[in-house]
This record gives sequence, C-alpha cells and structure tokens, in this order.
Amino acid sequence: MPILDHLWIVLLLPLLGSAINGFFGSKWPNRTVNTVALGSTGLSFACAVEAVREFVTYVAPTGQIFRKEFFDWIFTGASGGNFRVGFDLQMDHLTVVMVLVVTGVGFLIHIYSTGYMAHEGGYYRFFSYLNLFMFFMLTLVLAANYVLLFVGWEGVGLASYLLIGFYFLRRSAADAGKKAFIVNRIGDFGFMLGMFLLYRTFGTLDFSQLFAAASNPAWAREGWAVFGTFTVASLLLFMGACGKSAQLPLYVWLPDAMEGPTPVSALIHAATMVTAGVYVVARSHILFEHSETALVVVAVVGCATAFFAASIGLVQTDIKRVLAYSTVSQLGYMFLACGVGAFGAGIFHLMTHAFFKALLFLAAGSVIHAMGGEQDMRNMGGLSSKIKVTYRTMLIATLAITGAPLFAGFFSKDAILLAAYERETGMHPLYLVGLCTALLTAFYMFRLIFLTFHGKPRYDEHHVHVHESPWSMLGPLVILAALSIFGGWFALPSFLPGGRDYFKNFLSAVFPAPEAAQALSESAAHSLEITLAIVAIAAGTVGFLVAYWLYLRQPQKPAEIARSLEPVYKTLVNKYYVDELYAAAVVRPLIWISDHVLWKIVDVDAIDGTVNGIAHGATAVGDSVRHAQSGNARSYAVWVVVGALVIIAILFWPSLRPMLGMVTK
Amino acid sequence: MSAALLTFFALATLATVGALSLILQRHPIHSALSLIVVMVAIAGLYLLMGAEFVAAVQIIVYGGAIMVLFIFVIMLLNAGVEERTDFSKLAKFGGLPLALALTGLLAAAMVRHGSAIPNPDTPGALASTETLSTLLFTTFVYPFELTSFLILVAIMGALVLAQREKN
Amino acid sequence: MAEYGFWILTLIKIVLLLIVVLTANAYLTWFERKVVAHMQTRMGPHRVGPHGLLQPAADGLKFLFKEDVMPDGVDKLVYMLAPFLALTLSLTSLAVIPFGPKPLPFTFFGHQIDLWITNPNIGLLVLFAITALGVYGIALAGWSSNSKYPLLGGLRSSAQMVSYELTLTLSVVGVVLMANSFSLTEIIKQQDSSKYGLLGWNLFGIHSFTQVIGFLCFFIAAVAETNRVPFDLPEAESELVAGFHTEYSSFKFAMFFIAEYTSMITVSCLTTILFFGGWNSPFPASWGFTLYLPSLLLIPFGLWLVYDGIKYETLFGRLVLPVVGAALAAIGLALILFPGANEFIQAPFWFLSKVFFFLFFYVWVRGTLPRFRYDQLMNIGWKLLLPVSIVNVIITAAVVLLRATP
Amino acid sequence: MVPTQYYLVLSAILFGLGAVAFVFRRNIITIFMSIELMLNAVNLAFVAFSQARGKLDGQIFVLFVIVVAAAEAAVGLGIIILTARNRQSLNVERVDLLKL
Repeated sequence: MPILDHLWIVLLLPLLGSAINGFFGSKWPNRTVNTVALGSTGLSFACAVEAVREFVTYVAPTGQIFRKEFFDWIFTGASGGNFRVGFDLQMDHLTVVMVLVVTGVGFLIHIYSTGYMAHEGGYYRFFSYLNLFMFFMLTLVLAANYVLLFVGWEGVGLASYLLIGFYFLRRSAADAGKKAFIVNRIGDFGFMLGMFLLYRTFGTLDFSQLFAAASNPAWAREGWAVFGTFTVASLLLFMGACGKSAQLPLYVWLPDAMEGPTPVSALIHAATMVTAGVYVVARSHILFEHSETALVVVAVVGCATAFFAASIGLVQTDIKRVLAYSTVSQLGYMFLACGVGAFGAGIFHLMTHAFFKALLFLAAGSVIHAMGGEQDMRNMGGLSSKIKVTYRTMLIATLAITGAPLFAGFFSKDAILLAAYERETGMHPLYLVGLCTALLTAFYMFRLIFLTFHGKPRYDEHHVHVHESPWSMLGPLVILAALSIFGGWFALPSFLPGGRDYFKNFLSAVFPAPEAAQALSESAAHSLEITLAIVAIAAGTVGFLVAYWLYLRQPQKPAEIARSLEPVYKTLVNKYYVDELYAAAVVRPLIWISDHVLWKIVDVDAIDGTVNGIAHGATAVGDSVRHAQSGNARSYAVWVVVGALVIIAILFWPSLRPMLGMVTK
Repeated sequence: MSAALLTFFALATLATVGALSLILQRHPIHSALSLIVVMVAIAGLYLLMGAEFVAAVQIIVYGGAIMVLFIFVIMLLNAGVEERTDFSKLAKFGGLPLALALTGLLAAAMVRHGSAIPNPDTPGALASTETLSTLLFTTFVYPFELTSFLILVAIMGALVLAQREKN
Repeated sequence: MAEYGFWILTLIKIVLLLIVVLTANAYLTWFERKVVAHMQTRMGPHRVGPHGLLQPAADGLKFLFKEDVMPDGVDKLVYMLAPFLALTLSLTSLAVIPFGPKPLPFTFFGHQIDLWITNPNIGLLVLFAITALGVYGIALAGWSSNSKYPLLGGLRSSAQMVSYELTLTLSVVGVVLMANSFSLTEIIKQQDSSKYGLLGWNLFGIHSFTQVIGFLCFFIAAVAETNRVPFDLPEAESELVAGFHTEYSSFKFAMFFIAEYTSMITVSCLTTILFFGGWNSPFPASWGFTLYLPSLLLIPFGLWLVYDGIKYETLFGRLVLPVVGAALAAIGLALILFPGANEFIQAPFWFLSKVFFFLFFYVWVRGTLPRFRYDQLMNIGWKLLLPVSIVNVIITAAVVLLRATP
Repeated sequence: MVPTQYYLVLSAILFGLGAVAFVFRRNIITIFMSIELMLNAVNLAFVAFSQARGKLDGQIFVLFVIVVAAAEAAVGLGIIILTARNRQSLNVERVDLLKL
C-alpha cells in the first residue's frame, strides 16, 4: 500500500505548494504560480484517490479502519504522565468521503480560481492561502485524534480568516474576517472544553481508544434531560460545530464571509470548511448516540437554523448572500440528519451539497464576472441567452438543491426527511419544518434564477458588456454540474430500480443503521419512502410555481407584497436584527469595558505606571551608582579581583576558617 | 631530595622570579622577556610531568608566536617606560593588597586541599603524542573544529583592525 | 663513576660536537668565499695559508681583538642578551640531530655511545621550538641597539620569521604523517632505502607518497628562517646598512655570524633527515660495491692533494698539503682494509655528504640569486608557500589514510 | 616524584602574581601580558590535574586554552595598536573615554 502507508504525502503536498508560493511567488508570473498551486493540489487529489483505492481494496474487507502513527507530537510519558498526542492519521469510510470531496472539489475550484483571479493583485498570496486551507482541511479530516483534528480545525479557521480578508484594503472585508475569526473562537472555546472533559473522563483523545471506551456497554445511554458526561461533552463539541458550521446562534459570520473572493466562498464557506462541524458530529456519533438530549438539541438547532436561514434568504438581493443563507440552511439540514441519528444521510447530503453548492457559487461567480463585479440581482436579468453555459450549469445546480427528482439533492434531502419522519412520532414537527424549508429553498433558489437570468435586463447595457467566462472557469462548472446530477446516484434508494442504498451500506461500517429503520418492515418502509418523496417533490414544485408566478408573471407583485407585509419584510431584510442584537448585547459592552476599564485604568494607570515607575527607579539607581563606573580600567580590575576573592572565600570557607583563627590569634 | 624534585624547585623558582620581574620591570620589553622566562620554565615543568607535546606547543605557540607578537607590537609602538599615574584611588590603595590577598587565599586553599589530590603513579606514561592526538580528533573533535572557527574569526578581526580607514 | 657516567658522557659529546661544529662553521665561511669567488671567476682568499686555509683563524683572531663597542643609550641587558640568545639557540638545536644509527662499538662505563646527544620522541618539535625562539635574538638585537636601521631590521626579521615559521611547520606535517612519529630517528627509519635505494626517501616516497612539494616549501622557508640570500632582508646592506647587527662589533657580531652558519648546518641536517633519508644510502643494499664509495672518494682526492701540494708556491703549502693529502688517502685505504670500520662509517658518510651538498646549495644560491623585495617576500610566504603546503598536507593525509585502510 | 600539590600551589602563586600585575601595571601591553601569565598558571594546574587523574583531558584543554590565547593576542594587540594610534598613549588610565 504505497500511498496509504505514507498518507502524510496527501497533506504535505498542499503545504509545500503553499510554502513555495508564499515565500517565492511574489516575483513569479501567474503561470508559475498556477503550476505550483494546481500541481500540488492535483497531485494531492491523485494521491488521495490512490489511497482510497488501496483502502477499499486492502483494508475495508477486513472490516477495520486504517490507522498509522507517524510521530509523537505531545508525549508526557517521559515526565510521568501518560498523555500522548501523535501525528496519527486514520482512514475509514467516513474519511474516504470527506477526503475525496475536499481534494476533488478543492482541485476543481483551484482550476476555476486561475481564471477568476487572473486579474487580481496578490495572485500568489491567494493561492498560497488556498493551498494552506487544503492542508489544514485534510489534517482535519484525516486526523486520528481530537487534538490533531483541532489543529486542522483552527487552521482552516485561520485560512478562512485570511481569505475572507483577502481584499484587506476594503474595510468591510477586514471586519468580516475578524468577525468570522472571533465568532469561531466562541465555538472553539466550547470545543476545547469538550476535549478536556473527554480526556478527563477517558484519559485519551485518540479516536479508536476513545470510541472503544465509549461504546463499552458499561456506559448507560443518558435519557432526556440527563446531563451526564456524554451529554455535556457532546453539547460542548456541538457548540464548536455550531461556530464552524454557522448554526444558530453563531451563524452570523457566514453571510459576511461573502466579502471574500467567490472561489473562497465556494470552497470554504460552502463545500468544505463549514461542513467540518457536521463531520465532527458524525465522527463522534458514538458520543452523541449515548445522549438523548444532545441528539435532540442537535436536531432542533439544525432544523431551526434551516428554516430561519431559508426565511432570510427569501428577501436577500445580493446573489452571493442568498447562496450564503442557503448554505446555512442546508447545513441545518445536515445537522437535522445527525440529530435524528441518520448520520449517513447527513454525510451524504454533505457530499451532494458540496457538489451543487460549490457549483452554485462558482456559477454565481461566473455571473458576477460576466456582469463586471455586479452582485445585486435587482440589476441583472435576462442573462440566460448571453451566458449559456453558466446558465445551464446553474440551473442544474438549482434543480439539485431544490430536490428535483433524480438530481443529487433529491436523494440526500429525502433521506434526511425520511429519517426525521421515522425518528419521531406524533406531529413530526421536525419533518414538517424541514418540509417547509424545502419549499422555501425551492422558492428563493428559483427567485434567484429568474431574477438573474430571465425577464428584461435591468442593467445599463452600454456600460456592462456581458461576456462568457473563460473555459478555465466553465470547465469546473461543467464537471460539477455532472456531479450534481449523478453524484446522488450512489445512493439510489432500494425502492427505485437498480437502487440498493449503496452509499448507506458503504457508510454502515461507520454508522450502524438506526433502530427505527429496522422497526418498519421492508415494504412499509418503501411505501413510506415513496410517499415522502412525492410530498417533497410537491413542496418543491409549489415553491417553484410561486417563484415563477411572482417573478416572471407579475414582476411588480413582490414589491406590493413587501409593502403589505411591511413588518415581516423589514424583519427579514434586516435578518431578524440578530446582528444589531449581538452588537447591543455583546459588542458595545465590551467596547465600553475596554475603553473605560482596560484602557484608562488597567493599561494607562497600572501597566504604564508600573513600567514608567521601574524606568524611573532604574534611572535613580543609575544616578547614584554611576560614579562607580569611572572608566578607569584599573578600578574595574580591582573590582574583578574583589569578585574573585569573594568567590574563592565562599568556595573554601570551611577549610579557611581555622586559618583565619590562626591569623587572629 | 630526588632529581625530579630538584628540577621542579629550580623551575618553580625560575617561574616565580620571572613573574615577579614581570611585575617589577618598568619597561614592557623587560616584562615581556621575563614572561618568556616564565613560559619556558612552565614548559620545563610540563616536560617534568611528561607532557612533552604540550611543552613543545607551549614554547612554539606561546614563546614563538604570541610573545613574538607582543615584542613586535612593543617595537612597533616604540613603547617606552610606563608612566606611573594613579588616577584610580581604588587601584592605588586597594589594588595591591587585594590582589596579594587573592594570591595568599589561592595558595592557602591549594596548600590545604592539594594534599587530597592523588599523585600520579607513572609520570609521563600517558602523554604519548599519538594518544593525545587520537583523543583530540575523536572525543574532542567538535571543540577542536570550533577553535579553528574561532581562529578564523580572530584573523578576520585582526584584518579589520589592521587596515587603515580609507579617506 | 658509573652512575654519573651518563652525564659525563653527554658532557663530552657536547664539547666534541661544539668543537666540530665551530670548526665547521669557520671553514664554512672559507668554503663560501671560495665557491662564490670561483663563481665570479676570482681566486677568493688565497694569502693566509695554502689556498687561504688559515683565513678563518685570521678572521677569528680579528674578531677577538677588535674593540667591543657598547653604543650609547642602548638597553645593556638586552643588548648583551641578544647575541647570546641567538648563538645558544642555534647551537642547542644541534643537540637533537642524530648522525648515525648504530652506537660506537665500545661503551663508556657501561653506557653505550650513540651518535647523538639526545634523541627525544618529539625531536622535530624540539627543533621547531628552538627555531621559534630564534626570532628573539634578532628582534631584540634590533630593538636594543636603539638605532633606526637595526630596529627596522629587527621588525622585518621578526615579521619574516613568524610568517615563514608557519610554512616551515606545515610543510613537514606530511613527513610526520608518514613516519607517524616526531622522533627524527623514526622518520629516518621510515625512509628505509635497503630495498628501493633513494626511491625510499620521502622526497620520492615510494613507501607512501612523494614529498617534493613539501621539500620545496620546507627548504625555501628554511632559507628564509636562516635569513640567508635571497631572504636576507634583516641584514640588507643596501637598505639597512647591516640590518639588525649594525651596531654590533667584534665578538658579539661574531656570535651572530656563527649563529647564522650553525643554523645553516642545522637546516641542512634537518632537510637531509626529513626528505633525503638521513643516513640511508641512496643505493639498494644489494649493490655491495657502494660500500667502497667513501674510499673511492678519499683516495683520489688525497692523491690529488699530494700532487697539488708538491708544486705549491709557498714552502708552507709544500709542507702541509701533501701531508694532509697522504692522511686522507691513508684513511681511504684503511677503510678498505678494515671492512668493519667501513661498514660502520657508511651511515655517517652518507649523512654528512648530503649535509655538505645542502651547504653547497646554500652557497650556490647566495652566489646566484638577488634579494627579494619585502612585499615579494611576504607575498611568497603567505600567498604561495602557505597554501601550497596546506594542500600538500591534505593530499598526503588522504594518501596515508588510503594506504592505511586498503 | 613531585606531588601534584606542589604544582597547584605554584600555579596558584603564578595566577595571583598575574592578578597583581593586572592591577599594579598601567601599560596596556603589560596588563595583557599579565593576563597571559594567568592563563599559563591555569594551564599548569590543568596539566597537573591531568597527570594526577591519569587522563589526558586536561592536556587537551590546555591546547584549547593556548589556541584561544593566540586568537586573543591577535585581536587584542590589534586593538592595542589602534588605541595607541588614536590616543598617543599606552596608559590605561589615560584611556577612560569610550569615544574621543
């Protein structure tokens, strides 16, 4: 297993690319930078594929995961402790999915960026950051223990910060970067606490040992509202996940993150990084499954976020922000899936979402590129004829995300809804909310399509010269489009001809199927699935029709509705005033404290006072002692002699005392 | 009193007298000459202890290079009899007694503790040049390379100091 | 008697060696003047004694009876010390030179009589130590004379000698590496010529590696160390009157003179030992007839001397020369008659003849080459000889290593 | 056979005399020489110890000390020459300003 045994290569390549570009790229022409960046990521992708092949052929049949320790990073064994964190990488079915998604989509987006960023300044910087992100993301997904995972976790945070603030001359971009960073810190705080708790409980943070210990039947499953170790630990981990994956209440940074270049939004804030939270939850599903509460919280938060974000997305006019909110809401779906115990479905949705959301962003980027930087959909329209490829691919992506039959999103979303439905009894609130969200999704996505590509052009055609993007950008679009269609077919549900839930079975090595599935009989399950699928399709259709009616038939209607529903509209447009709320609740008090306490009292009086005091003291002492330093070397010599005398006296004192006695006598 | 002991005392007296005259001579050249005497005497002591290589190096490097350098500089600067200034009161009153006290203290310490140190059983047996060099190039090779580097640095420093500033 | 025998023996050796060397010095001056003269197609000293053979004695007397001037304002101690230092050191260095392998056939109160005064394991280092100290004689002389030409000469010489000492030392490292010892006898033993003849010498180094480069560096540096032409800047009469010994007269001057010639002898011995196989004969042991070379040299020379003496113009010459010639011839004959003695004489014979050759070389150079300029001197020392000798050391070390580990 | 103690006492005395010279003399060169004297005294002690302990390390150390002394002399004398050029004096007591 040449590559699998040297899994670090997959990581190292992007790091290398990043370093080379970062250190030497500034003087190089774009072509060289491309070669380095694309070469490193492409090779990394190839290695990943090979590694996966080896894993599937050699390791997977044996039914265990591949795990290799490369070197000790932290090891307190020498000093008595037994805490070991190694640079250990592991590969199991879950990792396979993540690695392929990260490297594959990442590579495509690298290609796209060469076209999109061609005329930007700081070209090498951009690719250096992008490769750095790849490195950390791979560390995150390949890590075999929480600490190493956390390294990747923080690393992607850093990369995201750098890339959001890529246009650091634009104040809004810089602020957005800071916002993302700080909000993530809140989540990471929880994450670290979770790690501490886990270590304190199990004495290890290594996945295999930890989960082995956790799945030990001695641990009872903690029921509803029982706050045992598992519940607390899971909730703390989930807090981190919320930060990273922009769930309520920490989602606020993601929409602003759209300040970064569009490929960044596609790669980091849609396809890969933001799904890290889902990955962590799925990775530690054993812990979550031990706690009723945690699962419910995850499900509810996810569901709420999905609806909440979707509702905001309804009225946004900035094309990228719409997509951002849709991302948030889709992430909510994934967490919903995890919350109802259908981790497989969640991961599956993660994958499909990576495909079509990346595609959406890239296409949006292509649109913006075509419009010469224009992002407001109100100033677009009727582009479908001018930029055909972009239009078609984006349409495919839209169909996929809205869950049109046989598109990727269809299967994943249905799987989630089905799981949600099966999971709970009674009113099925989660399911219903999820369904509404699906409807809303269909609405705002088609609203985006119609506003952008159909209707009359609403821009000044004399100034804006719409033009199709170069193939370096369109190529990835096409490939991703293909994936958005066929990517779902891994998981053809068994009720369809030829479908055999391949994906679920594939992941079943990691996630044993939830009990509810076995509860129903085969046929009943199928009939239920079919019904739910039809319902979902119906919902999607409704959303589509509404959007069609509002934005193509009577374009003036939306304004009227907005006027008639003034308060609701305002709330939505202002995103439920969440940012203002946070500003009032957290930011301003902080500023006040830092200004009046930390600055005026602590810094000026205490710290500066101390420092200056020391300085003055030193000056005073110096003034008095200065006279010893006459500059006359002989005096210094005498001082040296005195020092020598003292030292020798100390050394030989015991034996010298009697002699002194003799002298005095 | 064995021949070795006689030799030792002769050489020791020579060294001490040389050191004293280094202090008392007023002209740097005489001081330098007395220092050379001390060095030769010490080389003789090395021989007495059987450290012949060290003795040879002592004479070649100290006597043949370093002291020549000193005399060369004295000649070059045409240094005359030193002037006896006493700007430093500390040195004038405190210096001599303190330094003598240091001497006495050291000597006393050695007298009291020296007897604890074992005496060599076979004089000069170990000091074969070959073993010395083997040790130097195996165990102490890194320090050795370091000294070579040090010398390089010193050469550079001397060059920089020696060249007259262009103007 | 017996327990002090060693000391007495050594004392006797020293006295003998002193007498021999001093006489040799004296006649070296005569030899030099003769050779240079003939190179310049002159007769050279010819008045005092037959072929001017008594010239050295006359010079010695002259030195003794001249007034010993003590210039005004000199540093008396140092002024006296300098020539003593120079002479003593140069004479001392002879003490470690071995003249032959085998001790004399008879013993002295049970002590065997070797052909050297002492033979320390670090003979070479001792020689270098003495050479290193040799600077002081000249430098101090230059300084203490309290006059500008000597001072300049002293400065020059100290700088020159310190510079060339490096090359001198480095150039023999190769030899030491091959002999794996600092002992001169060891070095000579290692150049055993019984098998390949003179190819065994370090110069050709069939045993490990040729030291031609080392020899050249060494000899040039040695000439510089002895302040001889073409490196005699410390006493460059055209620029510095007489250099460091301008202010010296009569016997102190003679001391410098003797010191210089003695160090010439020492250097010649050293060159012989280090590079020319010491007392090893240049012919393989299998060539038996070479045993009679001494006789073959002595007898014809003696006969020629007799012939030349008979028709010499002065009566004195007519009396002395034939006697001397006859004596030499007789010695040659005796060597043939007593193979034991002949056998014993071989080693010293070769040794001395080589030394004689180098002394001749010194004179030859003096008669031939002009003096270097000071900057040329420094350039040669630092920029040519030193690097070359270092390279030589490296190469030799590599070869020795390769030979040691096949 | 000479007891090691004798060597040590001698080296102590020499070192002390070096210190005396160090504070007693005014001529920079002489002071420098007194430093060399102290170094020599220390070397003597080193060799004595190496003999006493029957190990060569002491002698090795002496070699290093000699090397350092050589380097020191090269640089130090260079400095002395410069000082003498700039101040027209070799008296340390006249060299009490960092810059002229």
